[in-house]
Amino acid sequence: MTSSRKNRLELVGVKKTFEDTFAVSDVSLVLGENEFVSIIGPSGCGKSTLFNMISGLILEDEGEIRIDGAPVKERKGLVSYMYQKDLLLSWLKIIDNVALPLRVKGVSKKAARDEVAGLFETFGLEGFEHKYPHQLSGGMRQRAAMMRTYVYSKDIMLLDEPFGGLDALTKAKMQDWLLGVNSALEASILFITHDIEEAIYLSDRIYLMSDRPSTIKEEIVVDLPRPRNRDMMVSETFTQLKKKLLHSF
Amino acid sequence: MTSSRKNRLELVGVKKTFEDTFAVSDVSLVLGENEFVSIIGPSGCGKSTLFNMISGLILEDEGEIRIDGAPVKERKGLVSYMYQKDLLLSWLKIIDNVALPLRVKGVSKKAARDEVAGLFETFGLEGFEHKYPHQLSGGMRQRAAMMRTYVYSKDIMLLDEPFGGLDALTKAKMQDWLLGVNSALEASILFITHDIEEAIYLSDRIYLMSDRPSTIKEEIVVDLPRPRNRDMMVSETFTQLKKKLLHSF
Amino acid sequence: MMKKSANTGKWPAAVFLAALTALWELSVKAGWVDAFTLPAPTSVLKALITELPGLRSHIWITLQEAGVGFLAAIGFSIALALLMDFVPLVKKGLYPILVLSQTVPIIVLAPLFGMWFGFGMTPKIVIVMLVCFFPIIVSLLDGLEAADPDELHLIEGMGAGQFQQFRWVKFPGALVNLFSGIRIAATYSIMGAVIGEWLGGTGGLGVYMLRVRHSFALDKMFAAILIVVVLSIAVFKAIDLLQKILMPWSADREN
Amino acid sequence: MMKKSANTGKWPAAVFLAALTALWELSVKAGWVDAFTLPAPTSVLKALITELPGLRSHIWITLQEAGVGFLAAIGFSIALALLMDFVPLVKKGLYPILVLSQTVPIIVLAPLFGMWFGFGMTPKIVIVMLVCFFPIIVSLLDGLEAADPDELHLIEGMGAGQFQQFRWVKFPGALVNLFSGIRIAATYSIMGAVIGEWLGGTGGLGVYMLRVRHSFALDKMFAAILIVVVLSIAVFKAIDLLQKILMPWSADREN
Amino acid sequence: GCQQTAPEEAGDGAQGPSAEPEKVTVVLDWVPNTNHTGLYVAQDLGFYEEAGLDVEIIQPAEGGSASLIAAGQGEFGISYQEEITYARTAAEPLPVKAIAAIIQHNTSGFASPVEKGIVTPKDFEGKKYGGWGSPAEVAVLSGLMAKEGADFTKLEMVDLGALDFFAATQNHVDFTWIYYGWDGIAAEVNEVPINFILLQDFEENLDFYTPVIIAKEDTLSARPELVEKFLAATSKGYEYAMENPEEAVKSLLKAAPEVDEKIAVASQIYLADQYQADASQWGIMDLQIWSNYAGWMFENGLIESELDAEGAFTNDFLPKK
Ligand SMILES: Nc1ncnc2c1ncn2[C@@H]1O[C@H](COP(=O)(O)OP(=O)(O)OP(=O)(O)O)[C@@H](O)[C@H]1O
Ligand SMILES: Nc1ncnc2c1ncn2[C@@H]1O[C@H](COP(=O)(O)OP(=O)(O)OP(=O)(O)O)[C@@H](O)[C@H]1O
Ligand SMILES: O=C([O-])O
Ligand SMILES: [Mg+2]
Ligand SMILES: [Mg+2]
Repeated sequence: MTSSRKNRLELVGVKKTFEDTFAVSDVSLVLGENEFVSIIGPSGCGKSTLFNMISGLILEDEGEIRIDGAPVKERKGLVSYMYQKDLLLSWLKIIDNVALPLRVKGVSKKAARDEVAGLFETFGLEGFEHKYPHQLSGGMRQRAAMMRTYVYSKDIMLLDEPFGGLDALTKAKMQDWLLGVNSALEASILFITHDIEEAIYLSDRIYLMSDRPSTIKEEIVVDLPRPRNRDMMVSETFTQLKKKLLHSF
Repeated sequence: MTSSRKNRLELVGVKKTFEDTFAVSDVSLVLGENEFVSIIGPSGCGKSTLFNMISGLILEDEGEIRIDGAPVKERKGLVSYMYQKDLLLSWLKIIDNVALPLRVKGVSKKAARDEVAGLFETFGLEGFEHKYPHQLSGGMRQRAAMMRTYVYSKDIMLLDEPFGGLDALTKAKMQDWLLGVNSALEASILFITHDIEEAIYLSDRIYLMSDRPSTIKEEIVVDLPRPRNRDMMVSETFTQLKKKLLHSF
Repeated sequence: MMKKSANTGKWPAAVFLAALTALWELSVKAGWVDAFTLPAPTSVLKALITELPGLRSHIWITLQEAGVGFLAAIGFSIALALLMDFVPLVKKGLYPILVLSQTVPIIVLAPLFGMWFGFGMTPKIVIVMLVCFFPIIVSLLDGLEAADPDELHLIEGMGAGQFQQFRWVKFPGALVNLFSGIRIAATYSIMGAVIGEWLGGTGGLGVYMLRVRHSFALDKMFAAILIVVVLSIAVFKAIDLLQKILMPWSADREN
Repeated sequence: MMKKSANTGKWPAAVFLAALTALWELSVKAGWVDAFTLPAPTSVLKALITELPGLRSHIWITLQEAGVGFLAAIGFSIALALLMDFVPLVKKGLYPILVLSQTVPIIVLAPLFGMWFGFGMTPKIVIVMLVCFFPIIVSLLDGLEAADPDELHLIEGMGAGQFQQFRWVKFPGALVNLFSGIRIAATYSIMGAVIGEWLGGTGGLGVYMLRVRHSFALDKMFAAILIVVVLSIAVFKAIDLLQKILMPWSADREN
Repeated sequence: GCQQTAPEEAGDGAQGPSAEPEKVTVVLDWVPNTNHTGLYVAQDLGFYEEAGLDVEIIQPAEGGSASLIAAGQGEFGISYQEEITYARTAAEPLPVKAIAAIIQHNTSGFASPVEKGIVTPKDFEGKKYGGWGSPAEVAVLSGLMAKEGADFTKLEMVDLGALDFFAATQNHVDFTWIYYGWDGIAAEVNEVPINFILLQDFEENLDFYTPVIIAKEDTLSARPELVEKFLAATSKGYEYAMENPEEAVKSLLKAAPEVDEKIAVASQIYLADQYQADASQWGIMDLQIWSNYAGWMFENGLIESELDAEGAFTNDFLPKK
């Protein structure tokens, strides 16, 4: 743990088994206030499972999950969570999918639509507000899901491979947008990705997970100053970190 | 076009509009015999739409799609196609999902299972043969879909972001497996990816698509010898190509 | 997509029906069947035309009973499904009773209905409801249960309570099933009213049928059946239309 | 997941039913309703016990009719749905006729059925089929139509013909709907046989009910209703079990 | 005229056991009851078998057997005069005829619990009648009341559907139309005192035959021996029932054990005197009764054409006495 940040989220010795699949074996990690932390690990090691447990969708078998220092049993709705699948509801237009968190809060259809309409340009989805999900490309759906997560943003955010289906340019745009959001909202973000450069560019720290049954294999602190910019990606520190991560894998 | 390969697949002036979305405007491309060609382009530009037209699921508005030199109207079943979505059938176990192309051909359940069982190790899915799709992680589902596509391999293959959800190590393994398959099967492969390094490492040529309404903006020939190996990724040619591609984007 | 070949309009049904009707007419006219066991379509049509003025009031009564009962059944089913979905205990307690309510032949209950609800429109409406609500609620509950757990988690994660989950995920996802149920029920609605009238009443198509049957006027009886059929099919078609309007995303899907 | 709270077993239904029955007994015993309009549960039970030996042969007849008719309806519906799904022309031609067949009240047709089919088992089986096949085929067709176009494309791309598409994608995807329909039909099966027996015959629960009603033996009549209810619920339960066995992936989903 | 001689001797074994018994289906008018006892006696005591007949008795849907018999679903049916009148005057007339009257006089009428004080049609004024909503009921009630100088408009009529007399008069109505031979007897057995108004006591045209045995015209012309054999054996059955009501009812209860024994026995004793009553022979019918009732129906607009009363029934197949 760097510095003297307050811990927003803590996992202590968390374990999870599905029937005969021993998925997560003893994971402990922390996410500090206004911190950006990435998780990297092999496919199927249990990253999404960790998120499901943090958000309260499934119960840990053992261990403890603490929010703001205290173990919270009923965690649903305390964090905002962007799933690995886009999970857009097929019966709602994109704009209504994005506005859904507001509608759930009780905002009227019109007000909710008005509130989210401005986001579509930022996400490169202008003109697709009134399409249904099946009329969008994979990457567009992913961005729509990201928008929806942002609309529901709590100050702890869990993002599961949010930019996995995007091209380099769109991805870069989204990353920079996210960095801006992070400092503006003062959110604490836990981020799953398979893209090592992305992890370094965005994070304060990176957890490296082992294969199933998974543990935290290594914790890497990213010593790049904030605010970040793309020029840092050719800096010595960046290249070193990248090598280290590739090696540790 | 390099060399004197025969053209397996040709697109000439293909166009496609969905209602008010002008998706593909005039795309022409070729895929030669036993060639590996990648398509790179911004999210939502129409890459998957191209694949849907080639495989005959949707009809082009204008232009022509030729297989082995002749325009073919009824193209269903002529190519093997791995969709961007994994599309595993929720009512079949993973092994039966993978064996599905054999079952459709009329192979018995037992024989089909026997035939595909050996693949599970290669794809890192051993032990998950008898799970249902919802019990797998995102990356595992993607690999299962890849297996299924391989089981149905025709000599023209369309792969839509097959390794998008995989970590660096697994992805590398899958890429090398695919290179091996390609030379063994003498297949012609059209490959969509957002990963520039992946495109260079695997391809003979790369098409760069523009944003919607999309055209082919550039065609890049990859002058790396075959068989490929990972050391080539630090070669001068590779780095140059990568720069060029990042720049053209 | 591309599958527009099926779009051949309504003529196959029409042709098939016309052929059937012609065969029927022929059989009666040729004397293969006796006119007192099956009247010829032309006699039925003639009876329909001469009787229609007198039938108007009967039709109106039946339509009212069927309409009120059917709408009540839809409302009741949705409300009950909501309740059953919210409170699993209610579902467990009530589901067997619902099934039970359908296994008792209505005609057996007829005398009891008379005792409980009197002899006006009420018992007929109750019978229509009883016949109609069951397919609706069974289909709807099955649809609600088939909701995607991931989608439910998603919205739960947004702090949605039970009602919000129902409103945004379960109910829209179960609309296909709901409409299956409603379509089945629609078909039964007019018939339910007729059965109700059959069991005692002063007007309506059921009463009319009983009377003409009593005097062996099979042609008039079939004319009344024809009206029941036409009315029922009209309701059925209205449901189809409603589904297209209420489920734009799936209509859209066809493109 | 986590939602095990609903798993409270069968007691809510039992408790609810017991409460209802107790109230009923009380109302009769306290004289709020007359015993000849509604017999007390205890009298019904007594009647059931004394009548059961004599009822055996009636039950057996009814069960045979209902069983044969119900199974025939399932087979017929699946075969017809397959045909209608394959040949859109058949669907267009036949669907309206199926709807039509349901809108005609069976009781109205009763005398005609007697005239056409006589008094053997055949007309009863025909009636059970007629009552049962409709919910099954409507639900099944709706389910088949709701198939995911992407999944259909996938398997078409593997060279699957119409039958293979049906076998691997449409039918498994429509199983929830099929079971909704079968569950509704199961509920109607015994009742259908009873109604059929009313139309004329020499045995079966329907014949029995009419006879005891004529003798003002309401307790025996209710005993017979009780048997109908129990039989129907048994069929209903069997369907539930079958669904669990045939759809392991969705049972699994609950974990 | 009926001069066939051969069938006359057929009864006593002339046919021999070698001949296959002839299959005969009898369709009742409703559930088995004491009106049908003669049939069950003939079946149970072997009268039919002796006549070379294998008889099956069918319980049909409510509403009679005329159309079933016309359609050939059975050789003989139980019906009633009103139904045959309607059937033969329909636009597509049904080819059925009455061949025997089971009960000589109409035993139906209006019943009410004694405390309602309804003893003549005059008392119907201001009361509530529960029926099934047929035009015939209106005609009968208005006719009877008119004769007694009562105001028909002061009678309220409601439709009871399937509600029985006891349930109906308990809460809903003041009087209903019943068959004395069953519902009336049931009231006696249950010790519910009632007032009963016999129709023909106030309007002689309403003394009609109910129930009657019917057959299709084809059967009568093509298989007269069968009809005679059947009626001969059936007569024997009813004659036995007249003499030994308490024995006869056992045959009914054996075939239909669901029937209430107490009511059945009492009803049987009552009917023993009613089957033949004042007639010369069981089953015989009088043209006067057929034409009276049909005339009354026509006058009241219940049938659209006049009935040829002579064609509606025949006594020709009854055993010669
Ligand atoms: N509902 C479930 N039932 C059974 N097993 C499950 C379930 N969910 C996850 N698993 C198993 O748990 C393990 C971890 O899955 P998880 O989805 O957390 O992986 P992941 O790290 O997110 O992988 P990926 O990078 O591919 O998304 C896998 O082996 C998976 O099969
Ligand atoms: N069925 C459809 N109906 C309407 N519009 C569609 C449909 N399919 C695709 N589109 C539109 O066509 C365009 C191209 O979509 P496509 O899926 O081909 O993009 P893509 O290049 O594969 O993007 P990605 O990299 O995000 O997967 C998008 O704007 C999309 O909205
Ligand atoms: O009562 C019937 O549903 O047929
Ligand atoms: Mg994951
Ligand atoms: Mg795509």
